[in-house]
Amino acid sequence: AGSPLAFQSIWINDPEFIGYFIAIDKGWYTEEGIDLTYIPGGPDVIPQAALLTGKADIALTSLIETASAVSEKGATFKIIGAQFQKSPDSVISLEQSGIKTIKDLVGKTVACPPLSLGTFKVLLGLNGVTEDQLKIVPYAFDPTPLATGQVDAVVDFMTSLPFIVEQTSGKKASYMLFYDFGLPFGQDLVTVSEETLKNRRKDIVGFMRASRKGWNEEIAHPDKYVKEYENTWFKGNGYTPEAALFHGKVQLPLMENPNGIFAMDDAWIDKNLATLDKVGVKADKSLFDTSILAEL
Amino acid sequence: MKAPIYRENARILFGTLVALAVWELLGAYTSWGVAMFPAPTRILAQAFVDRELYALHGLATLKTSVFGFAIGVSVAVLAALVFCRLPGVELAFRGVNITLFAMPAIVIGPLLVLFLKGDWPQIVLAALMVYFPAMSATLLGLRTVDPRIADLVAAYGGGEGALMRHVRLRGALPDLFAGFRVAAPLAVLGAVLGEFGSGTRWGFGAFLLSALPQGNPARLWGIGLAASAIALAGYALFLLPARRLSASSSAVTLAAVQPSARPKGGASTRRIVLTLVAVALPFVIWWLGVTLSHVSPIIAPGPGRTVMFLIEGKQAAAARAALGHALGETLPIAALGLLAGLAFAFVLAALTLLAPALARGLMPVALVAQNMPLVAVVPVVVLVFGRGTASSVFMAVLVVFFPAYVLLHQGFTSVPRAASDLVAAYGGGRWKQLVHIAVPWSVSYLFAAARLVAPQALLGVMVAEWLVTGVGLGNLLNVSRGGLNYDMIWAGALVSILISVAAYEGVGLIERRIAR
Amino acid sequence: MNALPARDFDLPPSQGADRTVDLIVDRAGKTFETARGPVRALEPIDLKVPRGAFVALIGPSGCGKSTLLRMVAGLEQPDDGGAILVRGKHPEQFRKEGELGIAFQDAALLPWRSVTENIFFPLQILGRPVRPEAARIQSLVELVGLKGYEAARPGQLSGGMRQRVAIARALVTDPSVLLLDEPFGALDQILRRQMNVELQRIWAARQTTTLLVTHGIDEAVFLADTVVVMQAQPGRIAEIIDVPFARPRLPSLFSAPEFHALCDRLTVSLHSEGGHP
Amino acid sequence: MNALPARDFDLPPSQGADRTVDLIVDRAGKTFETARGPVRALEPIDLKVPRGAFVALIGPSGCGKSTLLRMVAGLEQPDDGGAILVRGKHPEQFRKEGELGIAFQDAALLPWRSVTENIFFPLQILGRPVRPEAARIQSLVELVGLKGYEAARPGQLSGGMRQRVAIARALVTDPSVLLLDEPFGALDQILRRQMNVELQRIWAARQTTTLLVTHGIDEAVFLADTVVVMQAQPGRIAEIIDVPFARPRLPSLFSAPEFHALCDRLTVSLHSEGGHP
Ligand SMILES: Nc1ncnc2c1ncn2[C@@H]1O[C@H](COP(=O)(O)OP(=O)(O)OP(=O)(O)O)[C@@H](O)[C@H]1O
Ligand SMILES: Nc1ncnc2c1ncn2[C@@H]1O[C@H](COP(=O)(O)OP(=O)(O)OP(=O)(O)O)[C@@H](O)[C@H]1O
Ligand SMILES: O=C([O-])O
Ligand SMILES: [Mg+2]
Ligand SMILES: [Mg+2]
Repeated sequence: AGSPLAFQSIWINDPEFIGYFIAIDKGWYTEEGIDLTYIPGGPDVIPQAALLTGKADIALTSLIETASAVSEKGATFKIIGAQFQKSPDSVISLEQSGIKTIKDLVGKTVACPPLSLGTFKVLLGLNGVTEDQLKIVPYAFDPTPLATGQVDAVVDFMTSLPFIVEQTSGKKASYMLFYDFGLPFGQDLVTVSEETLKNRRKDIVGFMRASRKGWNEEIAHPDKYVKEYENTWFKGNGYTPEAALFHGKVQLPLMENPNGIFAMDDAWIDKNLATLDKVGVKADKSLFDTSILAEL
Repeated sequence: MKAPIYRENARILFGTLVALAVWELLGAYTSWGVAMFPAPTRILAQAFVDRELYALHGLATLKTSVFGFAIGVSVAVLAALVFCRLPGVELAFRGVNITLFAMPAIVIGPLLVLFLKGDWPQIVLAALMVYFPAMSATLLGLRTVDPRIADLVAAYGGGEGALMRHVRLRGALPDLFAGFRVAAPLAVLGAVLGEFGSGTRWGFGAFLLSALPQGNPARLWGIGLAASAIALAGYALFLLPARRLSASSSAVTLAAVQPSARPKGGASTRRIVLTLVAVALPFVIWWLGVTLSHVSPIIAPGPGRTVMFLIEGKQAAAARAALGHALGETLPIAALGLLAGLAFAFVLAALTLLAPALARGLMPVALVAQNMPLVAVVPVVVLVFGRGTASSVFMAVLVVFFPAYVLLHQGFTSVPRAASDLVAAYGGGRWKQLVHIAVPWSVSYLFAAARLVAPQALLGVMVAEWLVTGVGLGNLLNVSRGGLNYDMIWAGALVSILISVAAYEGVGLIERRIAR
Repeated sequence: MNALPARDFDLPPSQGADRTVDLIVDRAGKTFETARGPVRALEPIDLKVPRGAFVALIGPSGCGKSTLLRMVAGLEQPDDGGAILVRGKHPEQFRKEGELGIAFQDAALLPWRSVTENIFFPLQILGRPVRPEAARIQSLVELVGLKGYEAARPGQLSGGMRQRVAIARALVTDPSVLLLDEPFGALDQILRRQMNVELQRIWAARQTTTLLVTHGIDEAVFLADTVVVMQAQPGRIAEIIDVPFARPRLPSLFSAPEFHALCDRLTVSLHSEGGHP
Repeated sequence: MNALPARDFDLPPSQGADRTVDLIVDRAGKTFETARGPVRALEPIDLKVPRGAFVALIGPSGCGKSTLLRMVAGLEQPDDGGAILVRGKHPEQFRKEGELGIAFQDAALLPWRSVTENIFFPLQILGRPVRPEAARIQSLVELVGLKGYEAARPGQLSGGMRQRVAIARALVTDPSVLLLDEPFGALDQILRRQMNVELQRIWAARQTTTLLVTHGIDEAVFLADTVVVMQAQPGRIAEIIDVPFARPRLPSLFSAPEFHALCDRLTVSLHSEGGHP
């Protein structure tokens, strides 16, 4: 057996993490000398916390939370790769509502997860909309309010919701990426503690190499693995096969980078730092460590 | 005598069928019905399609609930035995007890996930939800002893040991089963909540989480109803022995002195010392836990750091303001929810006396509502109550009424025959039985119920704030968690626990006043 | 003195004929279902009690006296085929009229209520105002010798005091049908005699139809127009005996030879058959 | 017949001198604290009962008979300055030895236990094995006439039957000190006489020191060596009267003229002072 490495994911098993599943099934982590434990995420799972307690060695995290943990709480996290170049965070609405820009949200009701509220408000501000110009209500994973018109828009990943709304209500849905409306940042950032980075460099490099290989395999054969995993990795996760296929395909453009999956080039890092600045989180380049990517 | 029961059952059956038919029509032919309130046939059809998944998830939830229940209830019964024998220990542990129960799931869930592996986070969550109600009911039962019997045991030189062995244990059985009836659905609720949060792959909670974004209300309702069914089965399992026991456990004649559940108050200095211990103990355990587990203080600050967070430094004022503001929104609603929930529980318990058929008809509905995973009912709650105070109160009522109902009902069923005969002989109907006998007889149960659900009300409102209204303490804790602001989470938990303790003690104070 | 067979007759012929029948017990038996099988507490019995009659029930322990009383109060249903009518009504209906007074074998006081509150409890059940009756309630308290204990709780009373509260409670509604189940069992003889005399006075004043269960043969003879002697296993009426003494009966009757003779006659009847095993 | 002043004497001189004193009541009074202020249930009283004596307590309702019995059982503490010793021990200690038998005024059965189980309950409290006593327990069931009801629950018994269970329970430990608080109050006269005779037999067989509270003057005279007459308000001992009749006493004694004379003498004593208000 290889050296044990615990990987804390950020959500339950769905196509968002298919690259890792492929790498596990193909034995690519083992080939790198790693005995990988994959830990799914969920609403109660705070990946950064798993790093802090040592439950996980490596985790997928979100930018703002990780950065503020570093600057405000003194955590020693390093972001060593970005699964999503562009975060799937979006404002999603029915096409029939005619919402095409953030400005169009004025006078509307928007359901936003409390966790994204701060970021969403910054997004509004950047687009010249003030909080009192619209009504914000909590959103809890459920597309029904949007489909039934209880709300005009929701803040969520665009990886499955637009498809599902269309499937269930027959109404076309469209989305606006935060990334495209003044708040560019990545998502599912591969994060480790400084200590792990120092002590387990070889395993981390191996992890990244195998994971990239997994994602490349997915990109080379879209649909293939989503279908294959319907009854293994995805079993019981509630997705319809069609929704899973949609998800698998729609996310890839947000991930791809000429320098390979997980790449973090300087321009991208600057954009992320600028976003952090806009939401009021102090951070600098040292939050990111590109040396692992360089070794792949 | 037999015919009316047949007729009553027929009426219940008829009522159920009518309700189902109305549901079917609404679910199939209204637009919001189709979207949020699917018809029973559609739910069944979806469940049939999903049958394999139901088996997988259902078994996981069943296993988790059963383990959680078994652990929670075992600890509860043991603790109740100890507390009954040593009332001082109960007083000293009161802070810990209430803390365990009042700890917001939003706080405890992520912690359990961090420290426990496999199914244990959800098992422990289920056990935690079970412990306090089961302990309270068992303790109530153990303490309630017919004074005549206590005299008899004393006269034969029997001490507390003999009284416990021969009288308290057997006498407590009906209340113990009442505790189990509260606990069984709570174990399922805890398991589902745990599965929902912990990232586990199996269990109705996980099924629900993954089904939520899929816009398939028939599946959501199916999952909710299936989880309710497990809870209902647990409830029913402990109803049957309880029925038989109650009949043989209440005294035939009325003792001149009402059996009381209140332990004799010891010396007041001792009480004061023990109360201080009660307050200090949770902090000591907190401190020890944090110190011994070497968790990063970012996630688990000790009591010192948390208190400092609220009183020292430049962010303290802001933190206090945020907390204060959130509490201002949460507390009035929690108080309202508590009163409304108790009132509802009382009405339902009263109906078991006033209109047993109606109560029996309502019971399954109430049980299903109580056990529907809250996340699953959110869309309908929003539809019916909007996103304001009404929703929060409703959610609080939902979590409050059931334990209160079971305890009250237990009190009502323990009325000695002689007392009800007296009312009947003067032509007094059910209403008079309720007002003049059942209620005064059950005062200790009423107060036990109020004490038990006071922390629950706060939790219910916090869940509503988290999922529905986006204000108040529930929202503050949720948002803080996202920002990894564990200082605020612990501070919020601390404050909400202190409030729960205050509510618990407040009810106790009123009880002592009334009993003089 | 007039012994009759146990079935089908009216009571009490001695007090003048064609009075309205207040209580009809018509082939009313009682079988309790228990885990050990059915227990026949009472064979089907017949009994007619005219308005204003005073009937005493005596019989060995377990012969069904309380069961009969409870059936008259509508607290137990007679077995199929039996019926009980009080003033032409079913007991459940009759008791609603507030014309019934009852004292159980067991005092059955509500422990959370004071003496006075226990006494006026039936008024509350009947939905009658309590305030206007304050003076009458106080006189009942005094009648049963509990002056000074108005505010005491049952737990602070002696056994006999509790029983006296139950007697006062049975009288508080000014009932026209009075059911008393060994109301004087816990009283000393002096008090018992006093209460006997008081009861006779109250009964005479309102001609209250009264059913009194008692173990005191002398008490039965002193108070009753008719003594119903019951036997056990199975519970049944063995004999019904008229008491011919003129009213009002004075305490001196207790030492009259004809009084003792009747008591002895009753003792014999009690002993006669199926007494104790 | 031998009336003595109420204080400072040994009982019963009639039964032979210098017997060990089993029970010493030494200036034991009882004041209950209530919301309405202190209630003096019993003045400080003195009483000495020799081993094997049978003492009957009679007196008006509320005079403190039950309170005295409860003090002897250690269920109430005498007021400061008073003390009670049973066989030289404090009641709390003595009762642990399992030499005490007690029947309360109220039967106080465990509702979930059968007749038999209620009867052997004291054995369990004392930690004694029940099995070996099965035959004796059954004979107690029969003694109190409850054969066939061994498995019945209290809720299925008549009032008198419940009281008989309590009597059997008081006897199950084969006590050497027996406290009985109106144990026959709910029994009919025949059964009562039977039980009187049985009680005498049991007492005689073991020379059980017995304290019997009763309202039956005849019962007291039939059974007791000494009758303690109490008075109420305040509760106190009014007179102590020896009963000179030879043992064993036969039921025929009930009709003996000297028996009636003594009963009348006691009735007078009861009436004499501070009886009922
Ligand atoms: N727990 C108590 N609190 C207050 N007063 C009490 C209490 N127990 C008894 N008393 C009072 O003490 C007095 C004596 O009561 P006790 O029960 O000893 O009478 P008793 O002689 O047994 O009467 P009875 O023949 O009616 O049973 C009564 O006046 C009663 O009110
Ligand atoms: N609820 C019950 N269930 C079963 N059996 C019962 C029930 N109530 C009474 N019995 C039985 O019915 C018989 C008559 O009981 P009841 O109480 O009427 O007797 P009683 O004449 O009042 O006796 P006592 O003088 O002892 O009070 C008894 O054998 C008793 O065991
Ligand atoms: O006991 C019941 O909750 O019905
Ligand atoms: Mg009876
Ligand atoms: Mg007494």
